[in-house]
Amino acid sequence: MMAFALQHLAILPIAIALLAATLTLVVGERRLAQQRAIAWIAIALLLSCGALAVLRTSSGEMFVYLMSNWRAPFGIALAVDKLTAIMLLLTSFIGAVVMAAQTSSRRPVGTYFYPLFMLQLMGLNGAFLTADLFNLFVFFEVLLAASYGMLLQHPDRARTNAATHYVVINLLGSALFLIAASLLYGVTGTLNMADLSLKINALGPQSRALVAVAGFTLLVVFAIKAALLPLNFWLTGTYRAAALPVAALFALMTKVGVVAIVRTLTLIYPDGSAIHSHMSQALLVIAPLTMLMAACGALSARDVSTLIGWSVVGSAGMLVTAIAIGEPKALSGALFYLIGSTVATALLFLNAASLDQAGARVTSVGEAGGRQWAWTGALFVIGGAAMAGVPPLSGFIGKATILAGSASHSAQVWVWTAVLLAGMLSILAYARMGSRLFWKRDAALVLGACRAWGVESENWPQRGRFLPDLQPHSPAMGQKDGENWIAAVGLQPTIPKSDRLLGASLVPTGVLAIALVCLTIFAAPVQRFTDQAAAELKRPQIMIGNVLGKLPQQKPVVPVPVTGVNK
Amino acid sequence: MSSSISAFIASSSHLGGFTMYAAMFGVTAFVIALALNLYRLIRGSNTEDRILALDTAYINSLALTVLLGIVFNTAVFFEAALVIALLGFLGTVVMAKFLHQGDIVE
Amino acid sequence: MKRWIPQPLVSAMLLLVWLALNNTLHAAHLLLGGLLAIAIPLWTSRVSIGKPKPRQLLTVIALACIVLYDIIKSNIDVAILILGPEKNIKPSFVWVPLDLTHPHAKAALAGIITMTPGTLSSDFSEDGKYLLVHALNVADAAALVATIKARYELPLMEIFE
Amino acid sequence: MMPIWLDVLIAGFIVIGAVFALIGSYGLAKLGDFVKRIHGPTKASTLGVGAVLMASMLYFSFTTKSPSVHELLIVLFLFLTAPVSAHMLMRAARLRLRESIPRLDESENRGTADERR
Amino acid sequence: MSLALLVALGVGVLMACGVYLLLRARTFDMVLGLTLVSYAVNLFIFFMGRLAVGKAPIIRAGVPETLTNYADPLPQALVLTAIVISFGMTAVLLAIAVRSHAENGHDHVDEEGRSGVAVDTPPIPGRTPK
Amino acid sequence: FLGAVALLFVGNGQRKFAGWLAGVFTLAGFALLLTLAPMVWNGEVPRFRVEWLPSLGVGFGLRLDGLAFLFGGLILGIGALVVLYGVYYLADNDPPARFFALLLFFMGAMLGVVLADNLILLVVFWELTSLSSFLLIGFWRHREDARQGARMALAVTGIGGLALLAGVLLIGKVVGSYDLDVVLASKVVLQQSPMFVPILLLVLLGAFTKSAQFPFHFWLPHAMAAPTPVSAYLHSATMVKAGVFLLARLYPALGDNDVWFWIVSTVGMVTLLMGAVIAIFQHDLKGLLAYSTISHLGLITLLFGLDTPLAVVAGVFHIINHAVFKASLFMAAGIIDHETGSRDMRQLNGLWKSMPITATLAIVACAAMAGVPLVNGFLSKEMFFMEATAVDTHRLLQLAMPIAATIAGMASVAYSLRFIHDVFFNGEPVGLSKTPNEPPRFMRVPVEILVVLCLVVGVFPAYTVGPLLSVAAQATLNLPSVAQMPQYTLAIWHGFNLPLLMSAIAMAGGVTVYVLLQRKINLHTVVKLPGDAKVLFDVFIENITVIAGALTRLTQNGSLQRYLLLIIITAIAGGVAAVWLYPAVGVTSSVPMESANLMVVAIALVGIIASIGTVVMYRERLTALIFMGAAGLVVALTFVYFSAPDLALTQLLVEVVSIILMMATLNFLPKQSKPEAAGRRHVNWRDAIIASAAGLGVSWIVYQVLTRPFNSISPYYLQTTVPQGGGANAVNVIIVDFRGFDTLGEIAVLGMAGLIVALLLRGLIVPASNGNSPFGAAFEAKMPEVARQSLLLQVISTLLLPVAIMVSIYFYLRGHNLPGGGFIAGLIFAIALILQYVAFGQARVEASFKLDYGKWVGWGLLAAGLTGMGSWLVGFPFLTSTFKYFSVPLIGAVPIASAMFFDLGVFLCVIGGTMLALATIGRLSQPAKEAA
Ligand code: NA
Ligand code: NA
Repeated sequence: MMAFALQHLAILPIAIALLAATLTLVVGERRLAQQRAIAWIAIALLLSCGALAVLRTSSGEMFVYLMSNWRAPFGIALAVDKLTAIMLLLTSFIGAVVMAAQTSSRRPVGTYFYPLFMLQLMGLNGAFLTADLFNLFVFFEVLLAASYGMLLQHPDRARTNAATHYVVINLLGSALFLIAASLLYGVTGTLNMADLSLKINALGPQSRALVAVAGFTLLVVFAIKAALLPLNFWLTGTYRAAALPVAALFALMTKVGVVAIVRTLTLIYPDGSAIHSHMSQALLVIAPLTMLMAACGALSARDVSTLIGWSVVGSAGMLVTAIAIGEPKALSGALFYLIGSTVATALLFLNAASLDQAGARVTSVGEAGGRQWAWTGALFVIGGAAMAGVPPLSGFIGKATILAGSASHSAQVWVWTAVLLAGMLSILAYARMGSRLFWKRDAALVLGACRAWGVESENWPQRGRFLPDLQPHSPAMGQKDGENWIAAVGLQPTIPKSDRLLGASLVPTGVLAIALVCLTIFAAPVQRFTDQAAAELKRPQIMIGNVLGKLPQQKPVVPVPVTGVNK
Repeated sequence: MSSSISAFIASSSHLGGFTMYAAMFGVTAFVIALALNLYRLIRGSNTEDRILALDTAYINSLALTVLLGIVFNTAVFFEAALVIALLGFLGTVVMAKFLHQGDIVE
Repeated sequence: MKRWIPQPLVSAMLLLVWLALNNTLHAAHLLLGGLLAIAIPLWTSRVSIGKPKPRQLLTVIALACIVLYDIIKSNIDVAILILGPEKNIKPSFVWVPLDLTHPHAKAALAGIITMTPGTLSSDFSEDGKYLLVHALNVADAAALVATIKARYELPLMEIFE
Repeated sequence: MMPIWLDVLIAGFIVIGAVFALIGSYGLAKLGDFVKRIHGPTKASTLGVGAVLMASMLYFSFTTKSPSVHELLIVLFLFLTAPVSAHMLMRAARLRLRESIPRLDESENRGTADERR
Repeated sequence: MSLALLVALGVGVLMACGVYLLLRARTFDMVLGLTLVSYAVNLFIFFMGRLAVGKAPIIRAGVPETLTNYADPLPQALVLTAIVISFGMTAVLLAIAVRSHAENGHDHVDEEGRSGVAVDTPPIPGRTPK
Repeated sequence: FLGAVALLFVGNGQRKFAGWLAGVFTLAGFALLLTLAPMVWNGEVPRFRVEWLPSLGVGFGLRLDGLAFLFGGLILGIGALVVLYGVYYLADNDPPARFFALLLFFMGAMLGVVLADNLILLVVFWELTSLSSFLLIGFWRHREDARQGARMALAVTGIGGLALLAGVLLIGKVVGSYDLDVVLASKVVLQQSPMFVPILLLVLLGAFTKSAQFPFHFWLPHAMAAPTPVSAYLHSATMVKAGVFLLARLYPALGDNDVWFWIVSTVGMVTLLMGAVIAIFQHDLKGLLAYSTISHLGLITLLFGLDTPLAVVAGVFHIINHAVFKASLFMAAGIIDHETGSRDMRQLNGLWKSMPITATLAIVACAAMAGVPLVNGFLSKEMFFMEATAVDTHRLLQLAMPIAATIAGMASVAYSLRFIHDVFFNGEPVGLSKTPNEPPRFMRVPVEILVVLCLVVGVFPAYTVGPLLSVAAQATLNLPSVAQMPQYTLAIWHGFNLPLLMSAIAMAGGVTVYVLLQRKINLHTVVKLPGDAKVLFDVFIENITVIAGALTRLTQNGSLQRYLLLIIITAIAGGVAAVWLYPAVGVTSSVPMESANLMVVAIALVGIIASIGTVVMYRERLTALIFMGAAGLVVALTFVYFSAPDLALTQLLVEVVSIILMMATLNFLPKQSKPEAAGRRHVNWRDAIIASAAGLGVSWIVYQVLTRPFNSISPYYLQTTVPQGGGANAVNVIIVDFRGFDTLGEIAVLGMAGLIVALLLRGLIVPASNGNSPFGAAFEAKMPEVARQSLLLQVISTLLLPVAIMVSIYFYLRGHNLPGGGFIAGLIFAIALILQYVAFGQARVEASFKLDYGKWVGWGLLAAGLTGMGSWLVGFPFLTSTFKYFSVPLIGAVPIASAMFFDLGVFLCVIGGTMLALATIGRLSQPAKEAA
C-alpha cells in the first residue's frame, strides 16, 4: 500500500480528485449525501497524500512521475519537490476546511457543487505538480473552468457580472499563455520546463529576443493570475461577488500564479541569465507597487470581502517581491508567508461567511449577536493580524524573513519602504474594519442580530423610531443591551437559538486559527523545510536532473504485425 | 510567381500531365469561386444572401479539399470533405431557421 | 424481426455506408458494419417520421436515371442562363398541388426538384398538400407543374404508395 | 504511370466540375435578386463537386489499385443535405418577400389562397 | 511574397480583428472577438511547428520518419487541445452573456452607472421557478 | 523557566479568566521573579531558549538581567495591583473575562519585550503590546472616542513598531546577529557602519512613538478613553515605558555619540516642557495625568539623551519612581471617576470632605509627581537637576538645560497643585450625577501600597531601591560588574547645591504660577487646548483614506475594457521591451524561403477580408457571425493545406457547433450591438491602434519563428508512434498516449463547460430578445400560415441520425491510424443529435431519448480516468497505454489498445458537455415544458 502510494505519489492528488469528481457526477444530481460522502473521502485521501509528500520530500527526495510511461521531455512529467509538497498539503487543507464550511453552512450547495469542487482541487494540484509548460496551461484551464463554476454557484446578478469580467480576462490570459508556451516550443522545440531551461541556455543570441518575448508574456499571464499591478483589477470584484466559502477556496488561486512565477524565475529562466535579471527588475518595480496599491485599496474598502480581496492582492505583491529578490532567505520567507497568508485569507473569508449569516457583510455586527460574535471577532483579529503582518503570527514571520533576505539587495530601500508602508496601511485598514464591524453599535448591527435570530424584518420599516435608540447613550452599555433592546421593543426571535448553526460554522474557522497559531509556535520545523525548499529552488539542476533523468519502466515488447497504413 | 508555380508542379509530379494542368485549373477556379462567394458575402444585401454565400463557400471548400487530396496524393483529407458534406449544411439550416423563427431549438 | 431490426432499409443503408466508408468488403467489416447497422437503428428509430416502405426497385433506378439526366441537362441550361444577360431570367413561385402523402415521398420530391437546376422547392404549405416551387425561368407555370407531376411525382407514387 | 485515357478522363472531370462550380458562384455574385442567386450555387456547385469527386474516385482507385468508393458517400450526403439548406433558406427569404403566391389550380378549382384560410 | 510572410500577416490580421472586437463593451461582441483571437492563437501554435505542405503526420510505410517528410505532429496535438478548450469556454461565456442580459436588461459588460453604459431595454425579469 | 510562565500568560491570555484567576497568575509570576532575584543580584543572567525561526537565526529566548528584572518587577507588581483594582472598578455589565484576558495578554507581551534575548523577539512582543493595547483602549467598544483613541494608538505605535523592525533588521544585517548579547557588544561595529544613522533614526522612531515623545505624543491623551485600570497600567508603568526601555536596552550599542545626544536630549526636553505646560490646562483628570506622563517620559528620555552614565542611572531611577506614583494617581483618578461619575475638574470640587483617605493618598502621590522632598519623585528629580547642570558639551546648552529643567519643574509643581487643589478643595462639587463616597476597601489597597512605596523610597532610598537600581543600571550600561558603576549616592540630603536651589525655585515658582493662573484667567474657562495634534492626525488619516479611495477608484473603475486594454498593453510592452533589450534579431535565415503561390495568397486574402468583415459588421451580429464562419472556414482550409487533417476536421466541426451555440444564445440577446455613448470615437481609434499593434506583434513573432531553423523533440514521436504507440496517426497517438494527460484535462474542461452552462441557466426562463430586428418571433404574427417546422428537414434528419452515428463510430475506431478519434467522433455524434433538436424541437427529442448529459460527462471522465488507473494494476504509471493484437477467427488480428478506452471517455465527455450546454440554452424559452 505504502509502496503503491509512493510509486504513484505525484499522480494521486490528481487521480483521486478526478475519480471523486466523476463519481459525484455519476451517482446523480439529487443524491447529495452520497456526493458529500465521496467528497469527504477524497479530501481525506488528498490530505494524506499532501502529508506524505511533505514528509518524504523533507528527507531530500524528489518524486518524478512519467505520465503514460514516456520519458521526459517527450511525455508529460510530474514532479514533487518541496515547493509542490507544500502546495499539495496546503491545497488539501484549505479544501477540507472549505468542505467543512460548506457542510456546516445553512445554505444548500449549488448545482454540481461537488464535481466542480473536486475538479477545482484537481486543477490546483495538477498546476502545482506538472513539470510541463503546456500541461500547466491545461491545468490552469481546469482550475479556471472549475472556478467559474464555483463562482457561479447560486448565480445572481452580482455573480453574473463578476463572472463576466473574470471569465473574459482569464480567456485573454489563456490566449497569451498559449502564445508564450507555443512560442517557446517554436524556438526551442520542447515543452518540458526542465528541458526548456537547458535549451534556452544553449540558444544563440539571435533567438534571445523571442525567448524573452515568451518569458515576458508568461510573466504577464502569471501576473494576471497572481493579481499583480496593473493586472489585478479582476480580483476584488470577483472575490466580493463569490460565495464566501468559495472565496476562501479562491485564496489558493493567486498562489497558483505565484508558484508559476517561481517556476519561471527559478527553473525556466534561472538565475544568471540576462533575461532572469530583467524579469526580476521588472517584478521588483511592479510587485512592491502592487503591495502599496493593495494597501490603499484595503484602506478604502467598504466591506469585508473587498478588504480581504485587496489583502490577497497585497500578499501576492509581497510574495512576488520576495521571489524577484531571489535570495534563498527571501524565497524561504516567501514560502512561509505563502502558507500563512493563504490560511489567513481562508480564515478571513470563512469568518466573513459567518458574519454574512447575519446579513452584516457590508455594515457591522457588533456584540448584540451574542457570544458567537465575540468568537467571530477574535477570529477576525487573528486573521487580520496574520494578514497584516502583525507579530508574532505567520504574516510577520514571513515578512521579517523576506525583509532580512532582501537586506543585501540593491533594491533594499525601495522594497523595505513599500513593505513597511503597506504593512502599516493594512494594519490601519484592519483596525478600521474590525472596530467598525465588531465595536460599532448602530442600526445595522441590530438588524443583523435580528436576521441572525430569525426576527422577521418586515417590522422594520414601520418601526423607524428604533433607530435613534441605537445611538450610544450610556458609557457603560454592556453586552446584554442589544438583547434587552430587542426584548424591550417587543421583537421575539422566532428561531429560539441559532447558536448551533453558528457554532458549527465556527469549527472550520477555528481550525484555521489554530493552524495559524501552530504555524507561529512551531515555526522552526516549517522554516527548516522552507529553507530547504528555497535552497532546492535555487539549484534548478536538481529538478532538471531528476526530471530528465528519470527512465520509463521497461514495457513488454509487442510485436507489431502491420507497420503503417495502406495509404 | 513563376517560381511558385514550378514549386506547385514539383509537388504534384505524381500526376499525369493532363490531370496536373486540370488540377491547377481546378484549384484556381475554386479559389476564384471562393473569392466570388466572399464578394457576395460582403455585398449582401440581405442576411439570406450572406448565409447562401457561406454555404456555397463550404461546398467550394469541399471540392477544393478533394482536389488538394489529388494534388498531394493523399487520402487524409477525405474525412474533412466527408464532414463538410454530412454536417456542413447544419450551419446554414440553423441560420436560416434563426431568420425564420428566431428560436433554433424549440 | 421487427423488434430487432425496426428499420431494415435504414440498416441496409447503414451497412452500405459502413463498407463505403472503409472502402472494403473485408469480412471483419461486413460483420462489424452489420452489427452496427442493426444496433444503431434500435436507438435512433425512436425519432422517426413514418416508415418508408419503398417497393419496385426498378422504378427507383429508372427515376434515378431520369434525375441524373435532368441534373446534367438543366445544369447546362442554368449555366447558360447565368452567363447570359440577366434580363432573360424570369423567375417565379409556383404552388404544386401534391398527391403524395407519405412524408418520405414528399421529401424525396422536394429534394429532386431542388437538385435539378432551375427549380427549387421552397416550402410546403401548412396542410402539406402543396409544395411551393421556385423556378428560375418560368415560361408556362402550368407546364412546369405538369412536368413535375409526371416526371417525378408519378414514379414516387409508385415507389412509396 | 497513368494511362493517357485515364489521365484525360480525370482531367475532364476536374475541368467540368471546376467550370460548373465557378459558374455557380459567378451566378451567386452576378445575379441581382436573392431568389435568382440561390439557383446558381445550390446546383451548379453540386454537379461541380460531383464531377470533382468522380475524378477523385478514379484517381485513387488507380493509385491504390483498389476501387475507391467512399467519394460516393460524399455525393450521397451532399445530395441529401444540399436541398435542405436551400429549402430552409428559401423559407427564410420568403418571409422577407411577404407576398402571397397564388396557386395555379386554385383559381380554377378551389378559389384563392385567401379563401382557404 | 514568401509563404512565411503571408501566413504571418494572416495570423496578425486575425489577432488584430479579434483584439479589436474583444475591446468592445458588449458580451456578444466579445465572444466574436475571443473566437477570432482563438483562431489566431490556434494558427500561431500550429505555425510554431513550421510550414509543411502535403506532409500529414500519418506514418506511411517506407518513408523515413523525420521532419522533412512529415509535418510536426506536436503543435497539431496542442492545437487540438486548444480548440477544445476555447470551444468549451465559448459556451460558458455565451451562457454568461445570456444570464447577464437577463439579469441586467442590457448586454454591456460593466455594471450600470459606469460611463458609456447605455441601457437599451428595460430589464427583462428573468425568473427562477422554485 | 521563567519563560514558561511568560508563555503561559500569552497563551492563557486568549482564554477566559475571572479576575482573581488573573491575579493569581500575576502573583505567581511575581513570586517566580522574586525567586530569581538572588541570581540577578549576583550578576548572573538566567536564560531560557527554544528554537523558533531558523531562517532568521532567531530563537525564542528569554534573558533576565538587571534591567529586565526591574521592568519585570514593575510589570508584574503593578500588574497585580491593577488586577485587584480592576475587580472593583469594572461595571457590572462589562465582561470581566475579556478584560482580564486582554490584560494578561498585554502583561505577557510586555514581559516578552523586557525579557526577549534577541531583537526580533523584542519586536514581536513590542507589536503585541500595540495590538493588545489597541484592544484594551477600545474596551468600551461602543464609545466613538474609545474606538478612535484605540485606532490612533495603534496607528502611531504601529508605525513606530515597523520602523523599529526595519532598524532591527538593519542592525542584524550590520552585526550579523539579532542576539542581544552580540548586539550590545557590537557598539563599535555598529557606530562605524554607514548604516548607523538610519538604524538609530528608525529605532528612535520606534521608541519615541511608543513613549509618546514629541511629536508623537498626541495619541496618549486620547488613549485615556480606556478604562482607568488600563490607563494606570499601560500609561504609567508599562507600555509607554517600553519606549524608554528600548532606549535603555540599546543604549550600550547605540548611545554615546553626538547623534544620539542631540536627537534624544532635544526630543526629551521638548516633550518634557510641552507636556508639563499643557498638563496645567487640562480639565480632565486623566488628561492632566496623561500630559504629565508625557512630560515625565520626556524627562526620562532627556536623561538617556544626556548620554552620561550618571544620567542613565537617574533615568532608570525615575522609571521606577514614575511608575509607582503615576500608577497610584491614575488609580486615584479612577476612584474619583468611579465614585462621582465624572473626571472633569470643573465639576469636581471639595472632595476632601467626602473622601479624605483617597484625597490623602492622592496628595502624597502628587507630591512625588511634583518632586517634593521625602517622596521618591524628589530623588530622581534631584539627580536630573544635577545632570542638567553637568552638561558641558555646548555653551548654549549649558545655560539652557538648567533653565529648562527648572521651568519643567515649576510646571510639574503647578499641575500637581491643580490636581490637589482643584479636586479636593476649591469649593463644592458642581452637577455630579452621584454622591461621592469612599470607595470599597480593596479598591483603595493598591493605591495605598503604591503610596507607601513612594514614601518609603523617598525616605530610605539607599536601603529600599538601591540594590535594584544598581543591578538595573549596570545592565543598562552593559557593564560586566557592579564595581564599574559610576559613583552616585542615594540620599535625600546632598547639601546645599545648585540642584537644591533649582528645586526650591521650581517649588516656589510652581505655586506662584498656579495661583496666578487660577486668579488671572481662571483655568476652568480655558476651552481650547493648545497643541492637540489629534486634529492633524485625523486630517492625515482622513487624507490617506481619501487618497487611497481615489487611487483605487481611479485605477479600478469597473470597466472590463480598461482591464483588458491594460493586459494587452502590458503584453505588448513586454514584447517591445524584449526586442529592445535583445536587439540581435533575425540575423540569419538559413531556412530556404518558400514563396506563396497565387492560390494560397487568394485564400489568405479571403480569410483576412472575412475577419475584417467580422469587425466592420460587428454591429449586425448575425452578419458578423457569418463573416466569422467564413474566416473559420479559411482557417480549416489552412489546416488542410499545411498538412493537418485532424485539425481541419476538428475546426470544421467545432465551427458548426459554435455557430449553433451562438445562434441559440443570440436569440436571447440584442441582435444589434448598440453604439456606445457619443464622443467615444477616439476610444475606437485607440482600440484600433492597440489591436493593430497586437496583430503586428504576433505577425512579427510568427515570421521570426518561421524563418528560423528548427530542432524539436518531434522526430521522437514520428519514430515511436507506430512501434511503441501502436498507431500511424502521430497526432492521435500524442493526444491519447504521449500527452494523453493533456487530453484528460481538456475533456474535464469541456465537461465542466457543460456543467457550468447548466448551473448558470437551468431554471432561468428568458423571453427571446427581438429588439428592432425583423427576425424571429415577429414572424409568428405576420405569416401565420407558414409551418414552423420543415418536413424536408425532419425527414432528412431522421435519415442522417443513424448515418452520422455510423460515421461517428467510424471516426472513433480509426482515429489511431488515420484522422479521427474520440473527440471528432463525439462532436459528430453531438451534431447529429443537435440536428434532431433543430428539426423536431427539444421536447420531442428529449421525450424520445431520455438523456442526462451531466451523467455522460461523468461516465466519460470516469472511463478516461479508470483507463489511466488501469495501468496501476500492472505496475505502470498513470495512463500508460498498452495494445494487444487479438486474433479473431475469420477476421484476423484485431488491435485493441487501452487508448481506445481512453478515447471512449473522450467521446462520451464531448457529447455530454456539448449537449448539456446546448440543451440548457435550448430550454431557456420553454416555460410550458418546464412545468411538465
Ligand atoms: Na475642580
Ligand atoms: Na485524431
